[in-house]
Amino acid sequence: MFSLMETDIAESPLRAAVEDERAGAICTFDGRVRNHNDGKAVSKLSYEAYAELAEKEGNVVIAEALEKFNIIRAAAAHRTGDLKIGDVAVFVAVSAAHREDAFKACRYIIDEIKLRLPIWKKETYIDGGSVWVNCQSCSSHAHKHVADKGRHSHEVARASESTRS
Amino acid sequence: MFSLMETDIAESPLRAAVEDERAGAICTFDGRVRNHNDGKAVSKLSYEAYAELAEKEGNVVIAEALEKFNIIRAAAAHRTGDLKIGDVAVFVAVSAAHREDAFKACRYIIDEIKLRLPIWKKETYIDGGSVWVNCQSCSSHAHKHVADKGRHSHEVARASESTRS
Amino acid sequence: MSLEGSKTVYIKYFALLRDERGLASENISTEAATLAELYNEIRSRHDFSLPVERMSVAVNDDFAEWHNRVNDKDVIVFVPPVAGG
Amino acid sequence: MSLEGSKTVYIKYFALLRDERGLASENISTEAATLAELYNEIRSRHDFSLPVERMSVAVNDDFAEWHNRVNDKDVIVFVPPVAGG
Repeated sequence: MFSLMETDIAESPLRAAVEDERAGAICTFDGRVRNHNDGKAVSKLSYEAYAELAEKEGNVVIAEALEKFNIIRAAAAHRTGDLKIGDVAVFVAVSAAHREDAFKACRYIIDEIKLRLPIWKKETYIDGGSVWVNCQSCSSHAHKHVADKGRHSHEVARASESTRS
Repeated sequence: MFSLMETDIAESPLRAAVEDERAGAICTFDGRVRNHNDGKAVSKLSYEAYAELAEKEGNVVIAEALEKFNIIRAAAAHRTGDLKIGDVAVFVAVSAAHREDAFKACRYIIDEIKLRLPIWKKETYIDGGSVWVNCQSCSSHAHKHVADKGRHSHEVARASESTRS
Repeated sequence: MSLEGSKTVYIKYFALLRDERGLASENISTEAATLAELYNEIRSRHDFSLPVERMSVAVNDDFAEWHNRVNDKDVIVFVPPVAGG
Repeated sequence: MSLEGSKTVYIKYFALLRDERGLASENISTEAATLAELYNEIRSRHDFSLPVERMSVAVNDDFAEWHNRVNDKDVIVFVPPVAGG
């Protein structure tokens, strides 16, 4: 089950959702807001989602993981709205009989969530600028969006390694 | 930090121990008692450790992970004593700036813990037998240990895939 | 170039595109045949920064292909590069 | 075969070996030169099932090598195949 959450992601119900008597292994991942990105101090971060499609695609990713790997249950959630440093942005939990499958499926789900779900991250930096971070395929560019003399100008900033968590 | 625990492993303090403002990714693993192993219904399970060496070696494994991977913090714990189905036998938590490192280090720590720490598992089955499960290198054999006519006999049983979690 | 009649579609904007358009959604009358034509039409009108090659597109809450036809009453979302997680 | 004098070592048994020995620990006098010789001596005396090749060994709470010498007052643990996790 995949869900979008407007408030703090509580990990324990998601973890509980994957528990099973047959499960010998549970792997979890959480992506959190860091205090730095690309070397810049982050003061604020918010996620916006195209909710209908993000939830649908999130459930497709989980169904794919259940199909591809020998796992028992999987659950994931993604935050929307304003987050502060240390907040959980995304959480994934997978149970399996054996650890190999649990690790691989957990990794698959977080990778596909980041790659495919229509969710966008806006970072605001202590030095004032703000950016919609664009990490499609993790090789693209972030477009820095700055109000400038009454019209929009777009300054291209490298979305380097550091936009990945 | 690695510790042996004689009572329930509480995950939240271990997870909290790896939190850090620089951490964008936390990966956790827990190994739990399954209701079946190698196709046999497990009624009871206990872990015995050579405590002094297990704790020392557990901390060596964590130090190695901190050395090999670009991670921030790592913590792990292993149960000893009697466990029941669903109980957490081992828990690992790792934080890193990026998820690749968090996953790899978490996997490294659980693999090395299972391979190197002097900890032994005794499974008792619903059908009555009990076994010290031997999974060294995951290719060895389990020696079934049965009290038999006043002396010990040793019946070799395959410790197959299913002894891994 | 389209020889289609006029259609009315509902467009929802997210993230960078919402900022650039200054709106979260709007109804548009268009004669564009394909989703790609429609995006380029709106892009040139509002000076969107992202070329179609960097975008994805969804119709009626499912991902679609840029060469798909535009149908009357479609709900269309142009999807800028995503950055979840 | 050893030409050593007699040493007294303290042996702790775990898991299968503790079951087979019926003891958790004991003091042993031995003339064995190496840890491997010592294990084989005790193995044949008590009919342990595991050959030295399947075991590891620790001395004074550190892993050791089978060819290491046995020293008086060593605390020795023969480590059966492990199965943590």
